Amino acid sequence: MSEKYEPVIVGFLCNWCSYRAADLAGTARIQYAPNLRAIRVMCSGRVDPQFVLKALRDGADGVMIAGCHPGECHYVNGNIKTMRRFMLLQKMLTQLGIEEERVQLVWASASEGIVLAEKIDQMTEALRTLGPLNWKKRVLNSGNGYQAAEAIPVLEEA
Amino acid sequence: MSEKKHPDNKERVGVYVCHCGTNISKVVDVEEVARWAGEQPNVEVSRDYKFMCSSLGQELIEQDIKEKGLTRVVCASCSPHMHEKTFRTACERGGLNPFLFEMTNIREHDSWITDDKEAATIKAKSLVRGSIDRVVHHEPLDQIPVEINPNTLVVGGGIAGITSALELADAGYHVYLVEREPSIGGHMAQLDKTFPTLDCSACILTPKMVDVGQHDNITLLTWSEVEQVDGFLGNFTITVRKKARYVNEEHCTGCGICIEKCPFNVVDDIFEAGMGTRKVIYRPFPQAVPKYPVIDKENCVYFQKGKCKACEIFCPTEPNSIDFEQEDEILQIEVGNIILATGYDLFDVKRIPQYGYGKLENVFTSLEFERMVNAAGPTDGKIVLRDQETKPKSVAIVHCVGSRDENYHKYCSKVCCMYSLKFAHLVHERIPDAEIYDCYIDMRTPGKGYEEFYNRLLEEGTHFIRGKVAEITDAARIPEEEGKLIVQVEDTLIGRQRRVPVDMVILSPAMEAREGSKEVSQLFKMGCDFDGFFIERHPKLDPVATMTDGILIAGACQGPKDVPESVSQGAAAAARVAGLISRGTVMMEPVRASIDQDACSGCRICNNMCPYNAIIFHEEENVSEVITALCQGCGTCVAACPSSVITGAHFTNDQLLSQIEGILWDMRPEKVTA
Amino acid sequence: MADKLTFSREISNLMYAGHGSPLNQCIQCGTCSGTCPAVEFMDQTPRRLIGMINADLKDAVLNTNTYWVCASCYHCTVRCPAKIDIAGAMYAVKRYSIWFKTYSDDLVGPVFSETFMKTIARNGRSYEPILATSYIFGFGAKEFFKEVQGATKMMLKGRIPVLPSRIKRLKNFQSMIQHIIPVGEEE
Amino acid sequence: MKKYAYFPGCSLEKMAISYHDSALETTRALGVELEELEDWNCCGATTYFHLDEILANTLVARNLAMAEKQGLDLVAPCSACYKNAYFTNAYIQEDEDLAEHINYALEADDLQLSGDLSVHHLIEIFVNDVGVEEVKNKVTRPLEGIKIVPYYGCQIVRPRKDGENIEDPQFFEELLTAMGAEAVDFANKTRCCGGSLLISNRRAALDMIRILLQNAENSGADVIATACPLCQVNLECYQAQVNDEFGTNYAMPVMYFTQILGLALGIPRKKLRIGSELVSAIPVLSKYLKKEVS
Repeated sequence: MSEKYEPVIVGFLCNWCSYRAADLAGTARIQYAPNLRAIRVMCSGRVDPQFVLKALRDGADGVMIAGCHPGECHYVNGNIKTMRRFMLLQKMLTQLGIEEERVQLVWASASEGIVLAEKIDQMTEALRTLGPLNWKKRVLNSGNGYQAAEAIPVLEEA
Repeated sequence: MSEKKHPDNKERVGVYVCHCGTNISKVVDVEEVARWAGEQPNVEVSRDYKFMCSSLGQELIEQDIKEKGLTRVVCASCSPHMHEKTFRTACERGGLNPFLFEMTNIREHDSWITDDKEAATIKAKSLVRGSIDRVVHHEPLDQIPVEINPNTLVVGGGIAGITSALELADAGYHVYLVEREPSIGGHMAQLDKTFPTLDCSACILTPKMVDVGQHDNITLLTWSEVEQVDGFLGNFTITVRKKARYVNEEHCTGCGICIEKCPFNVVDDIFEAGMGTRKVIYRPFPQAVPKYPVIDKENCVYFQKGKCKACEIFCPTEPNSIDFEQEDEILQIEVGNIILATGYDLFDVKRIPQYGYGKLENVFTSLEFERMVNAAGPTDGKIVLRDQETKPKSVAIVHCVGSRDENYHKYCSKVCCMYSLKFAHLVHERIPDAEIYDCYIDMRTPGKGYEEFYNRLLEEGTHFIRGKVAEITDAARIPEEEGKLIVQVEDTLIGRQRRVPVDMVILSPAMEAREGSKEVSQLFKMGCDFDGFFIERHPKLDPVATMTDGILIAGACQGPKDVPESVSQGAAAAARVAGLISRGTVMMEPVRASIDQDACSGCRICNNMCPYNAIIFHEEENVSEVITALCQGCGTCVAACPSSVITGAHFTNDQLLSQIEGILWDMRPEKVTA
Repeated sequence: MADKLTFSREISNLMYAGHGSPLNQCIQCGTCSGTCPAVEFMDQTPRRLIGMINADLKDAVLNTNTYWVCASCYHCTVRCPAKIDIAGAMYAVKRYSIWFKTYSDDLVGPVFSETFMKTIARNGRSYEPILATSYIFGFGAKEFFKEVQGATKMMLKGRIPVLPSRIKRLKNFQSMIQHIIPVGEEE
Repeated sequence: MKKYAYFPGCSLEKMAISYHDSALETTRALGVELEELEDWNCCGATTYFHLDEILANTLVARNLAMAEKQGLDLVAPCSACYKNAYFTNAYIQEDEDLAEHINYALEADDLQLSGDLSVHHLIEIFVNDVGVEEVKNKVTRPLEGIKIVPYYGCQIVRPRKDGENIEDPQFFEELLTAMGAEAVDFANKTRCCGGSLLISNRRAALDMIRILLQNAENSGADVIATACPLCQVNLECYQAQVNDEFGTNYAMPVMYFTQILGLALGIPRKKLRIGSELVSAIPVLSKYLKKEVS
């Protein structure tokens, strides 16, 4: 493969804000990197850490979780739970040696098409610089992290 | 098109790839996507078509379900927010449960955001494959019927809210109208004339206010505010604080003797915009609805110093209507729908110091001028300077104060051109020999009879200066400027800076979102935009609905609007609500969580996760249970369950994990066998 | 870069990218020209100049005196409802005019700028009396006389010293300037 | 008390020596230490920007870098110097490319700029650092009965935008009031004095000066206070020429705010170089100077 490297990002977009922001970005014909592949969830709170790990394991170079701004959650405070869960996940991924830029949590309200597009562009750019994730090489073969990652730990506030 | 039989397929999936005219096909190679989709596991049939949402496109799906025995359908076209319902219905007509359908967004998320055909086509394939892998795990579901409580809450008693309330009440439904001021009427009650017909604002508004006050189907709660909103479409529980009036509404006849006898006057910043005074026990204006006065506790000498009670002494009713002991009441109201018509604020002109408001006394705001020119206002309709007697011989009107300005509000406030023209006309009418200078950037008069009104003003001899006013000063340079306000502006049509000396300046400030609109939007769980205006569901096709079912918006809370537009929206919102009420029940998405009681370990982690307290814990059995009626389907508990025994219908772990796998079909490190 | 840049593009390129909105955001409201304290002395108002730039009327723009009359007070910039840095745009046209030497030799502004720049490249600091003599020929005799009167009076009050001061590390300073553009002693 | 790197700028060494001296006297009296920036260069006023923006920013950056080297925040008494320093500093923080470019040039003088320092105008030191209350406490010779124009000029308040009241600022008034003087309500307080236009378009500049003098006289002021050498020179030294050109007869003393402040703090007038103005301020100040043998 001689062509230039293009990262693939899996996006979990909340149905009420970010998914609509992405719709709006399209309707407004805002041009941004086509590197994000979106999965719709009802709330960013639905994003189970195992989804993120699954995506990384299956070949994604990065994962973006996008929800409503804190205080604006359609389900009162689902995004706050996402945020807490995300911080724990981030911590674990760092221990596995995965760069922070690879998994990002962003807020975009339904009117912020342009904000979301910018975030996607920025993330794509960051991942281009980082290069492919190569989960298998990095985590599976590194020995120490594999068990932890495969076991899908419970990342919950007890 | 491609058809293939996979003998080992679990399901028989039909994939439909839409061209959307050229909207998608211009960038995405839809034929290739369809051809490729035909080769994916479980796919029975795959087609591309010009317009999938057309009746012919839908028939294609119906036909294939019937003829090819499809058990699942994927449609790759626009956003599900656009046509998911259309295709679900098509599946249903074909005899397939609508939830065995999945939609792939290759327009808004793909063809419209890039010109890179190759990348867009790969992305489309990935998204389609994600949907195919997901839809295989879909289960048939039934929509959940919800009964609609026929009562409606209307928040805000301006012209939009009044219209909504009357429309519904006249249709035979009960309405609770909550207004935070002592009277309904809103901004319209403050106006003198309404453009372009110049009919008297009070003359057309007060009959409607009276209707509201007397209507059997309307419970009017003025001097009240909504404190809490619980529940969902069909069944909301609203907590309202009814502030103490210190006047017993049951006994009070509204005779007004208490107001007459109250010895204390204070400046009325709200209704009179600071131009006039009112008593401490007051009605904002004579035609107020309801007629009962309110005691302004902060300024009441009795409340502050313990002496006076003039109102109580002179109250003629038996028993006495004045009640100094009255306390705030907290009411609970059950309604099925909510209409928000909370109106607007005027831009604070002090934010633009170069216009001199507050420093140069004869600079007025639009609302001050409205009150001044109102026959029932503080100057009995006479146009005079701050000294209350001098008639201005020259008046300048300044458009776009705080609007069309990136330093304040970017948007055009829409109504200011017209009301500025109205002001010019009123000055001409009351002071025929006055010179009037109207400084505008662009004259925006779209509306029935609006441009004609502008023409009329041109005929009346208003001096129109095309230019945004740069500053207003009293620093004179030549004798003609001495003692005047000097309006400094470029007359852009001649390309010269002009200094126009005048006696009076009227600023036309922008309409802006109500202070605290963000908090209001959070209270009602709906969105407001960057400027603080509430967001409609669709800017063109659904202007009075919001993203939240059961909550509608009307009037200037959605964006700057004049009276006719606010009235239209008020009526439109009411029609929406009436439609739902007459239907009786609505069908809700069956996206709900449920717990496998046999597998639940009773760890209770999910119990605190639920924002709706829909999960209860059974101590004896040591298991948790989701109350379906309360669950809203966010899925937070599903993600949190350490034993994965909570299922989120239509968003199950199987479905989402398969979608992740599918979406990354080309990325998996170990090549999957096709 | 096959296509020739339009004049409006060239001017935009001369404005530092970080400042304000692009010129084509102008809504021609005239706030700048209504604000400008020097507008009476301009042959086109700043608003018109922006319109002319946007219309690519290069010669007409360069032939105005507008941008040389701009005193860089930034009053227009802070008031502009489109957030255009108008004073910055004036600088851009000045630069264009100096670089392409489109100004006439009797125009005091650019001549002064060049002299000023040379003084600084030579000394690191400016020195008003030297500058005064080099630009003073731009004035008529009457003004020249007044200027000298003013200067003499100031000298008597002890406010004009005789020699210009220099900075110490002049060599380094000049080399620093060379790093950006080749100007300095040899011209 | 705080210590600053003091960047006098070209005019303070020469034409505005009275500003220089009074600035040092007043800061000393109020416990602020000014350490002159080592081997500073001209910041270019507005003129560098006529030629090249990056060059202009680089020349400003050299001064900033030297202040950074001294580990001090920068204070400039001249509004043009202040504006240049403030913005170059801000741009460098905003724009990495610009910072890189400039730092490349600065290497020639073994300097480097991170942009971590803050930049202040001299008047801000009195208003924000010392504080108006403290100034008031230190006044020994309250200037009661004198009406002063607080003339801000352009570049203290512009083009800065971040939430400050740039159209109707009040801090100069507050400072004057703290000295016991009356600050007149001056409509044109942020209107431009013409700046360097005097060189390129004399008539325009004289007209701009005239308008300010007219406004000052009409507002009944005794003296104009400025915080910028260019404003001072334009308003004062060119009064005679304004009078010639327009047939007026203005005789309005124009002083640096530090001279007035020094007076209020009881500093002898000679140290403040009061009396070196072309339009003498002595007559209007005479009642405060009585005790001094002049």
